[in-house]
Amino acid sequence: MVILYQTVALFLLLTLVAGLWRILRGPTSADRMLAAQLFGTTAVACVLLLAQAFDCPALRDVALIFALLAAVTAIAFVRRAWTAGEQNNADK
Amino acid sequence: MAAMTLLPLLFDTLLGLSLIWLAWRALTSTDLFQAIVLFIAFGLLMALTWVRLDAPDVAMAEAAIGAGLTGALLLATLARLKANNKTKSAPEKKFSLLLTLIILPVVTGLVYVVLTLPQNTPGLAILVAENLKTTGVTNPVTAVLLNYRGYDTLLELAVLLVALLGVWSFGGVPKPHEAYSGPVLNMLLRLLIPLLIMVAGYLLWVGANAPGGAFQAGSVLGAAGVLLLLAGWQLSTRFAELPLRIILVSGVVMFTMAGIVFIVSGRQFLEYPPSFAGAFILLIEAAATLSIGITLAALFLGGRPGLRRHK
Amino acid sequence: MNNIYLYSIVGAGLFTLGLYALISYRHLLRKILALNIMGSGVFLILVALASGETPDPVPHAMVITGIVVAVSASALALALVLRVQAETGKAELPEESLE
Amino acid sequence: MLITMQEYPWIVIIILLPLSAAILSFLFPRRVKLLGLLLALSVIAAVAGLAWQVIEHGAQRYAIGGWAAPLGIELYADGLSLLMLMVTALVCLGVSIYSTGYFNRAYFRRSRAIYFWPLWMFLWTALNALFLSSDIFNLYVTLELLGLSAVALVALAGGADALTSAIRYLFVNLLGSLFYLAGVVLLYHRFGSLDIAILSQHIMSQQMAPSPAVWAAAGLISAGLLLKTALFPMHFWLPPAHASAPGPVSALLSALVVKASFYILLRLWLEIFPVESPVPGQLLGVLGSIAIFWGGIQALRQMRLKMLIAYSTVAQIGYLFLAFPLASYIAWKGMFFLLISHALAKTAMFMAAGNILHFGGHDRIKDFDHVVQYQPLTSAAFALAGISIMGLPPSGGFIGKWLLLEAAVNSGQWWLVIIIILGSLLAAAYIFKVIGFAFTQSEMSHQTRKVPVQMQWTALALALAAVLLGLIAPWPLALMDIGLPFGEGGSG
Amino acid sequence: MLISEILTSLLLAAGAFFFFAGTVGLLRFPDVYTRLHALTKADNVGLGLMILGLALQADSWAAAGKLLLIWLLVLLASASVAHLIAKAAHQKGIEPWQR
Repeated sequence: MVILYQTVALFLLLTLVAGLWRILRGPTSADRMLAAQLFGTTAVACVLLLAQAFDCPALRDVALIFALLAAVTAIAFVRRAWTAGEQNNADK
Repeated sequence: MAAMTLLPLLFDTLLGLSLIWLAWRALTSTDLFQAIVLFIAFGLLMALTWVRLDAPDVAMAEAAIGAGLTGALLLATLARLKANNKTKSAPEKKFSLLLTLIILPVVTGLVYVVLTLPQNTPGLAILVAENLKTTGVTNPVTAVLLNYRGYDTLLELAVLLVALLGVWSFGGVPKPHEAYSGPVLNMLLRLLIPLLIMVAGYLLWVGANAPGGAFQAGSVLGAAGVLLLLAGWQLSTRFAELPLRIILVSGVVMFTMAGIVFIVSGRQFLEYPPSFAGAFILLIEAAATLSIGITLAALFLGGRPGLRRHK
Repeated sequence: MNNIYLYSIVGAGLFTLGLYALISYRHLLRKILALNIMGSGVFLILVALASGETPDPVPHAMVITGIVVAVSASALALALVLRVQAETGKAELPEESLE
Repeated sequence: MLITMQEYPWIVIIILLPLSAAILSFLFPRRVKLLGLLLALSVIAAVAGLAWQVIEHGAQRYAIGGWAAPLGIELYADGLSLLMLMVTALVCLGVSIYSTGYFNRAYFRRSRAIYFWPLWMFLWTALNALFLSSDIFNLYVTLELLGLSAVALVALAGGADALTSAIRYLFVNLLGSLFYLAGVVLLYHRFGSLDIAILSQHIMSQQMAPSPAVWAAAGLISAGLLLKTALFPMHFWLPPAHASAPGPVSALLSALVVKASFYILLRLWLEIFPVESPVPGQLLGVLGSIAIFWGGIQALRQMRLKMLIAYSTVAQIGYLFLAFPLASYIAWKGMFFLLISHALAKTAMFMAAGNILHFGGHDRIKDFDHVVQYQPLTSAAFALAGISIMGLPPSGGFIGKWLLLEAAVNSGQWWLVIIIILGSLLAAAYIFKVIGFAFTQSEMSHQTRKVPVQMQWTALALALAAVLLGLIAPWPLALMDIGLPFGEGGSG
Repeated sequence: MLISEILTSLLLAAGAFFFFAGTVGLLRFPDVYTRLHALTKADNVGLGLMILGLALQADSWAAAGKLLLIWLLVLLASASVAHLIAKAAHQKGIEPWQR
């Protein structure tokens, strides 16, 4: 079982690294941010697998923090980075 | 059983190479926004690395601060920088070759030295474990942070405060706030913020016995504050003065007071009476969590609340 | 499996990369990124060498302290960058860079 | 149970007093000036208490939290730390009085001035904690506290110059700290301890040559601290930062903050890195010599008084490194004496410059207009401080340089003798340049402002202290022997 | 092998497949709106399956509950973030891709 967990974790890390390409490529800022968002979800899965593989339940709390804070940077992006300088035309 | 050793090695190698590569691209990419997103990804992978290195406490702090708050801070600053200035700075590089020649020996020397160091040395682990019973907590990292080396932590809380004082001395909040946040964001925040506060409390509580503690809890609390600020929430001026300042210093004050109380009762500074050590640590940590969280949120705000910056 | 030396070497690499970028780039935001990455490199060496059969909690505590110091310094630096840009119109250091 | 005066933990109180005051002044900004004065006086009392303990019972150790060294953090006070604490207290007393005038709401924007007090008190906390710490990681935390508060204080001046130099200063500080921390990491993993005394024992007990890790740690730590100490050629950040800061801050930075990183370097050099080979010491000596000339010549070329004084600091830091190639008992003592007297003299000088700047609204040396006539106390302060910087008898600077000369002659390193003498001539040149213009009348007349009395008297008092230090020289020189930081005297 | 272990293996494999699909979508889809779909749908299903698989192996109900909570959180966050990014992109005037 441990081998399975590790294999899946490794596989997830691989997909994560592949996703890096999108950060580099863009083309819009939203694409880059999205890719970072993907990182968050994948990292949660990765940490949970490692928690199981090494039998370390405390790592689930790490995953919990990941899940909670995944939104913070994305919201900072939407609310600050991507609207600055531009007029918010008809937000409502 | 080759797979048992090979798989982690592959995982670590891939993670290590990605770290180096991300750092390299974050530092050299021409677009600053891209650099920051890469840096956020770097923080995430750092947190994974801490997980791999059996350091869940550090992983939590990194996940909350390195990947979360620092990223938000950088994005907000970049936005303000761009709003003030449209000109894109040219990628500048001077004397690359010379610099490389200086840097190469540094890296080879450092790698060589690191390889000469003994590994698997227990360091202070044994001493920490032997004395753990009298510290009042069972999580060794919390014991180091709050008891054995609590003095470091006290000074570090002062560092946070100094950074905030510096930021406040630059004046008020840079820009009045943006438009209505929208129903989706509001709904998200209504769910997320109570959860963040609950999780902060949970981390504070489990910190005594399991990974977690004041710093992790404080950073999660800080994240809640940052989200509120991002939604356009503003501190009422009634609380922006003395009440806010009291909360900001509460960590340092509680720590110092406890230390002084121990001195007066004939012990050393910060020497907890063993039977009450756990209670004192929890008390100090609670105050520290509150002040770390609010300080981090205030740092994100980037100026003194209740004061507009005049151009 | 020997991830200890692997991660220490990665740490040394990050430290050097950060140093290189800190010296050769002029934009202040980039310098802040560089300092943060240098710091991560040092922390990585610190924790990597302490892991193993019985992880040593003292380096873990030191790194947590370090992370909080780093975020405070970064926040102060970012606020200062904004002020510098407001006063000089640029977010770069004039003439002689860090050398 | 009650504890007697003698058992009071003065060593902790010295750190806690400025920390508590910093918090109070942050909470209640209205009473800061009174608080500052009270703080200065109470710290002086606490330092006196510690001095009594140290003189009576020898060097003091204090285990914080009751955890002895490898596990916990220990504070350590010997003659060196005591002297640094005393000088800091004296300079800070001066600063607290001076600042009541300088940060008056009539002259300095109040929204920024209120931040001076807590930041300054945090800076003082960091200094006291640094001089007393015996733990290399704790020293890192104090360095960061010191660095961040110093940067924030520089930025208080506002304006493009101050802000640009503040951020450069911040980067230098952070970079220096990271190099230092990297060295700490190597030492910790090599020896499993962070305490200076324990590390020293470990390294001494290694019969063979020290391992590469120790060498690399020594290199990284020295590089980081030299950058913070602004030894040539890493001095580039110092003149703009020290010159553009508010008056009392410039004094604090030049007198104390650069000395703090130097102090750590000295401690570690003496206790952890007992260098067998003479090469590193010689190298530091050469860099110090270049700094003396470079700083002196640049000072001579400056048009603005505060820049001139800042470059003079670069030169004076050079002197401190002349002791490293000599590495003898007398050389260390002379160097340390020079350090103390420079701290007092530089404080007085920057305060005098602050007065002149305040008086005429500028510090362009050529445009000084009858400064001597209108500002007699300030001019006297500058001249007296100048005597100590030049090293004329009976000032503290004279004693320090004399001891250094003696050590150089004893060891037959004549090149150092020449450098010390030439450096003093350069110092004389730039100081007389200022004094010369102070007497003359400027072509244009300026709007002048009244300088608060306490600013003038404080500058004069500190300058007098720097000169009188030479008369009481035997006393601080004897203090330095407590705990034998420089080894056994007698023979050298 | 226990039945639960076989089930876990299957769920993990299926989860991994969805993650893979999400990444392929992120890399291959033509514009930001379509990529949003790839990420928020595929990845969240992938995570859900994995969490289900891991929950089967959890020691206690509390642990399984925590896993479930994590999944719900990720669902909530990524759904809202996807909406916000899409809205921002739309306001910015990025045209959806058309064949």
